[in-house]
Amino acid sequence: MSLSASQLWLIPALPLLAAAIGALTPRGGRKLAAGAAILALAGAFLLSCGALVGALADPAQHLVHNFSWFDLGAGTVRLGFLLDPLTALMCVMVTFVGLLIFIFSTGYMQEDANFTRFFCFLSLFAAAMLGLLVANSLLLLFICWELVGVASYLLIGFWFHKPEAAAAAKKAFITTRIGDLGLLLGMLWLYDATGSLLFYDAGQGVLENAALATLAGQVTVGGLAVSTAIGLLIFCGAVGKSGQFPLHVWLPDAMEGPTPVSALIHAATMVAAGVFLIARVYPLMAADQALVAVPVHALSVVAFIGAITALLGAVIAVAQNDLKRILAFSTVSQLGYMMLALGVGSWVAAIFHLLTHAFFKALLFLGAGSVIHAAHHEQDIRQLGGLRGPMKITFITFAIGTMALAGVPFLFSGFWSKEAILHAAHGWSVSHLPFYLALVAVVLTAFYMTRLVMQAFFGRPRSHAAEHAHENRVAMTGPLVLLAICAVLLGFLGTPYWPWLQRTLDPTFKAEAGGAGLMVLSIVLVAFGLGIGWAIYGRHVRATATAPDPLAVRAPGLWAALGDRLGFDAFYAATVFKLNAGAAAFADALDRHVVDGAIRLLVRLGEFAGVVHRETDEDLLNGGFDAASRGLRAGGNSYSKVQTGDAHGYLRAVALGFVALVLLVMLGGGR
Amino acid sequence: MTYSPLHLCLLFSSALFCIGLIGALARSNTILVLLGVELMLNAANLNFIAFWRYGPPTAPGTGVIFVIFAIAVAAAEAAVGLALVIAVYRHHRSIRLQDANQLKG
Amino acid sequence: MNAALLFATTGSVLETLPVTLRDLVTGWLPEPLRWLVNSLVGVGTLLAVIGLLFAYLTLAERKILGRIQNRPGPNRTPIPFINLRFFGLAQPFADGVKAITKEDVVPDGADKVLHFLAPVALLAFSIMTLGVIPYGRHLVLLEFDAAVLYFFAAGAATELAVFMAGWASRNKYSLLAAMRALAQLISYELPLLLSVVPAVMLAGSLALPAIVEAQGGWSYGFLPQWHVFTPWGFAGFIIFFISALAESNRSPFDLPEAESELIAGHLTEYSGFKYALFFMAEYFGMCALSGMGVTLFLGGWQAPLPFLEFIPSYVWFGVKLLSLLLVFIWIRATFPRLRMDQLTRFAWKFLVPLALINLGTAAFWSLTAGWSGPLQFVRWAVALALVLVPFTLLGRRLSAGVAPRTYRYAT
Amino acid sequence: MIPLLLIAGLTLATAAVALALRNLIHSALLLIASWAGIAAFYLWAGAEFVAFAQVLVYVGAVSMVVLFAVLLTRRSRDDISVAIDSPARGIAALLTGGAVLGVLFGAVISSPLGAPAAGARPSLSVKELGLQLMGPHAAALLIVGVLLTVALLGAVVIAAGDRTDAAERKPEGNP
Repeated sequence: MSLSASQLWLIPALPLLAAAIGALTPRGGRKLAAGAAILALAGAFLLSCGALVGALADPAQHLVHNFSWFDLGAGTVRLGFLLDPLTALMCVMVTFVGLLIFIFSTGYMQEDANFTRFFCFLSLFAAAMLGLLVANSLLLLFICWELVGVASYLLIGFWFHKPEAAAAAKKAFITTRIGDLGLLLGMLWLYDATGSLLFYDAGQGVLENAALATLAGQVTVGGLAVSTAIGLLIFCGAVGKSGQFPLHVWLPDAMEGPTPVSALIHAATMVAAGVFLIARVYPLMAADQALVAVPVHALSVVAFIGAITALLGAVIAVAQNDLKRILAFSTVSQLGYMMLALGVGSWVAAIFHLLTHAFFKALLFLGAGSVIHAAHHEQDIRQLGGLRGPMKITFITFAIGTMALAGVPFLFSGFWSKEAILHAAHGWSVSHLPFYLALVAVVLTAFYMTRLVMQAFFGRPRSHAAEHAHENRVAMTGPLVLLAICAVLLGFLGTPYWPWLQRTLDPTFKAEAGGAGLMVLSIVLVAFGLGIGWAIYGRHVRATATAPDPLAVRAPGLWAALGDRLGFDAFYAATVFKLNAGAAAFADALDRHVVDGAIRLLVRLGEFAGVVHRETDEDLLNGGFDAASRGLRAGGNSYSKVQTGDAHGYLRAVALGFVALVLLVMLGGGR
Repeated sequence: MTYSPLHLCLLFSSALFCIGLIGALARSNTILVLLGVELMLNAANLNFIAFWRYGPPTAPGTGVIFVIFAIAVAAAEAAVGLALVIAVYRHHRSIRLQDANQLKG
Repeated sequence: MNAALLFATTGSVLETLPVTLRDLVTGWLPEPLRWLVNSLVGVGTLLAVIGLLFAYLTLAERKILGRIQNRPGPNRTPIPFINLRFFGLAQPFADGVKAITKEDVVPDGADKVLHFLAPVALLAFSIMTLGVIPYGRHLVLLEFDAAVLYFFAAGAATELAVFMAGWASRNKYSLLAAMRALAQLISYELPLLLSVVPAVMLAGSLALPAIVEAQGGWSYGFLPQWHVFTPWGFAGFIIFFISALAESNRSPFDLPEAESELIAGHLTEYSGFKYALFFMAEYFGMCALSGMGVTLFLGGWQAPLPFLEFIPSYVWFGVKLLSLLLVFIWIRATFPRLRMDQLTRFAWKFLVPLALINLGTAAFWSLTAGWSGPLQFVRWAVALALVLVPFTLLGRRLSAGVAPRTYRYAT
Repeated sequence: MIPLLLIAGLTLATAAVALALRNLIHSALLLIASWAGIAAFYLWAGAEFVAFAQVLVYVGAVSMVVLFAVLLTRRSRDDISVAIDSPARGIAALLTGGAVLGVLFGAVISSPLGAPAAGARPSLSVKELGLQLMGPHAAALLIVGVLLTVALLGAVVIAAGDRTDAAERKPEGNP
């Protein structure tokens, strides 16, 4: 059974339906809400498999189904669905991982009073993400993109009674919104420049040669090609959504949501959206590659941002103590890898890593969720410890995930995908700096993951909660096992010796030999990272929860800086937030007291001056200033009348405005 | 220049509209303001019928159907509007429009 | 002129007699004028007939009530000049003379203009409703495409008159009664309208002559195809009739003028001729609603049996109208008055749902018009069930806890 | 043409007087007359169904709601007599309305609206109208039905208020 492009809408429609059901289900209908969500996603998974079959029939083809949405003046706004291997693979991944997370959630959220609401939001999230994947129009993609944002806001703030969760939700929403502004601008510019927002449209789409040639051929401010400028604006959206430097700050805070949400956001859906977006518009990003005279290529920016993010995330992750926060920073780092791969021109490697990462990161988060659930919501690794015994399945699967993330050679999927990225970065002609940054990140990744596992699972329990931890129900361990199997097996789809995935995604892909030296280097680095980790944290597992970290003893200043996440949040709080708050306050003031405030100020000044003068020259000036004050006050009051909630005034204004408009049209020769 | 019936109909509706407008503007009683607005709406309906009757030929009954829907919506509007007036009255003990000038209650 | 021509059905002399007479009078007039005079003649005749009907209806009501209550009723007014007290047949005229000569009292501080306008408006609207009813095959004063709508539009306006009367009297009881009357009228307008819709639906027209035509013909050669002889039509007729009782403020729904509670409701401050106008309007309204009921459900001017068709249509209409009016009077003598809450509950919880269900029944009926043979029994069974089951269930719910009543101090 | 002028004159006069009166009840009743005049216009224009619908809805229903609202929002018997407000507001209203009137009249008079084609009186029987409503406009009809239901419920909910509110209010005494 294969699915054609015109039936693609079914994939997001199913979870959307489940969301509607969940929204209409009363609180007691837990089974209905969860069942609908899981069934819908399972259905979507089957449909996605069908889509994959359909896409693999001719991988080089972009199957589209376009239709017009509404007429806008002379033009028609058209939307569409796109079926190609990228879409299909992503759909399969999202639905599969999502399905496991949904199942896991039934166990994790068992005690929550708002169980049905949770599944409603989860389904909405999945629907939005799937809609984003199947879109053949930047506009449709943007709509779903924003829906993803909304759903993530709802989910991160799911426990909105916790102030941190509410703040984190707001932070995630607003931070990504900054990037989305860029995306919106890029989208508008693109529409202005090409008159279309469809990706593929029988030669008329924006990702097809005609449009790309036009875009790359024009030059705009600062010598940039238009395609570069648009690409960078679109990249802004990806930076926000995928938590890239400098907009990565929301991602670790998003851990305030329930853990399945973290898994969903950090593994399968939200953060993948940014990488997917860049991969989707890759032809546009790469349109300026052939130009020589331009000051900067869009992809170079992507590569550097990615490399910086990869290193930054890894560095900060080293000094975190919150279980989920470490994983969050590792996600930031891994997303940096993907961006790096995109930037250096190997978008297939990026998608490969995206897929493998989706599985092992989901595994890690769900493992973390399992630990947290078992340990009565204790997330601090200093408080944990010794969980290896009571939680065997969780420990084994978590260890598999760790090894996949760290890139332990040959058996684990992370190794192969990371290898592909390093290989591509090494081959980048522009600069080798990102490659070296990535290598450092490889070491650090192995190191902090070792630290995490050692502290959480080895040694003796360091708190009451950890002592009484026990293995969870099968609804929670089952998905872990499945994900662990995938985390191992998935890597074999894209080894250099059998690059099935690469060939499917990009039929022009050629496997390059001669990466053996590089592979050895990376194996050595991983081993080095693991070794240091073991040396510092494995040999002497911390004894008590309050004992200082070994690294903190050696380099307290650096440790504090890292623990503070290199001061990004404080920096933003001091600059961006202040600026924003200032601007908001300014707008508020402008809005509230356009003239009134100014005049009131004058009145105050007048009054003050009057007081001063009464002291010195009561008889002469007092009366004059009083009169002036009164006059000003009356002026202020009369101006404030403009906005008093007086419906008559508004109606009068409307009527007079109408008169003015008609006069303008009639006298202005409108006829 | 001679005026067709359509002109007269339109002048009629314009005058009615303006009477409604003046009423809504001049009176402070919320019910009367609402009634003025209702008159303005009726004036618009008059136009639909006038154009249906004298205007260029369109799909049969477009104007009539429009007016039917407009009347239905106006009925809904009147019901909700007057319910609001009663609610406001209960709150402020007044139905002067000027007294209901803040959202805060 | 032979008998065959005289009695042949549709185009017979008797059938067209009123029209022929009118044309004899106005035939010589020029065209635009003739139309005007024709209309005036029609209106005049209608008012005369209905006016006379009103006069004797009041008498009939008093006499029948009297008989039912075991007393003679008015029987002492002599016919002028011959001095015969012929069953009191002159009573209505005596009443009229009395009403005209009585003092017209307007309360101090009443809203004088409205006080005067209320009875006038009420009467005017009542008369307007009379205009569209087809009194005979050729006797329709106003032919509208949307006659049913016209009827109810004009009927709705009577509410205004009631309000005006209650308000203008500057009397607490009057206003209270007016508000009660409004609540009642609005409540019962809904089932009234809803019960009419099936008839409109089956005829596919809002024009009353078309609705009457739709009820022509006989099934099995003798059973007239009036709507009242179908399950939905019977239910609709009952609902219509009850609502009509309420709409015309007749007992047992005569709460607005309940003497024991509200003196005489919105009529308290009216006397003399204005009171007579109110009285007249009430009877006109009753006639109009009865006429509507006859038209919609009782086959209008159609004869009940094929061989009776030689009798002119307007006679049949008159007979049916009179019988309905007599039922009005009969009910007044029989049922006790409802309480306000019972009244509204009865409308909203019983009549409206039943009328809505009846709509569905009628739809079923019209959709299954093609069923024949044994399927016809199925059709009847289903339709009857659709009518009876909700009636039983709703009736039980409505009377739950109310009946049967026991009185502590009785026996 | 003469019926049109009569209808227009009557409608406008009643509307104008209604909105100028002090007595709310009189205002409402005169406005109802005005609405009836509009219905008469519809009848004159041949839109029979709309005319009766106008009467049924406005004269039969909206007027009742208005009158109830008037009676429910007065504190004493004589409270329905509302003073004409400040002359300034009245003058401003007249000026604004006059300006709108002038603009509208100017626009209408200067528009070259052609004379209607002879005998092209559009006719629309109730049956055709019903078919139109049930056919091409069925969706709109359904939506209007839902809208009316929701408006009805909303009006009830808004106007009903809650008892606790009243209970809380009592001890404070009326402002």
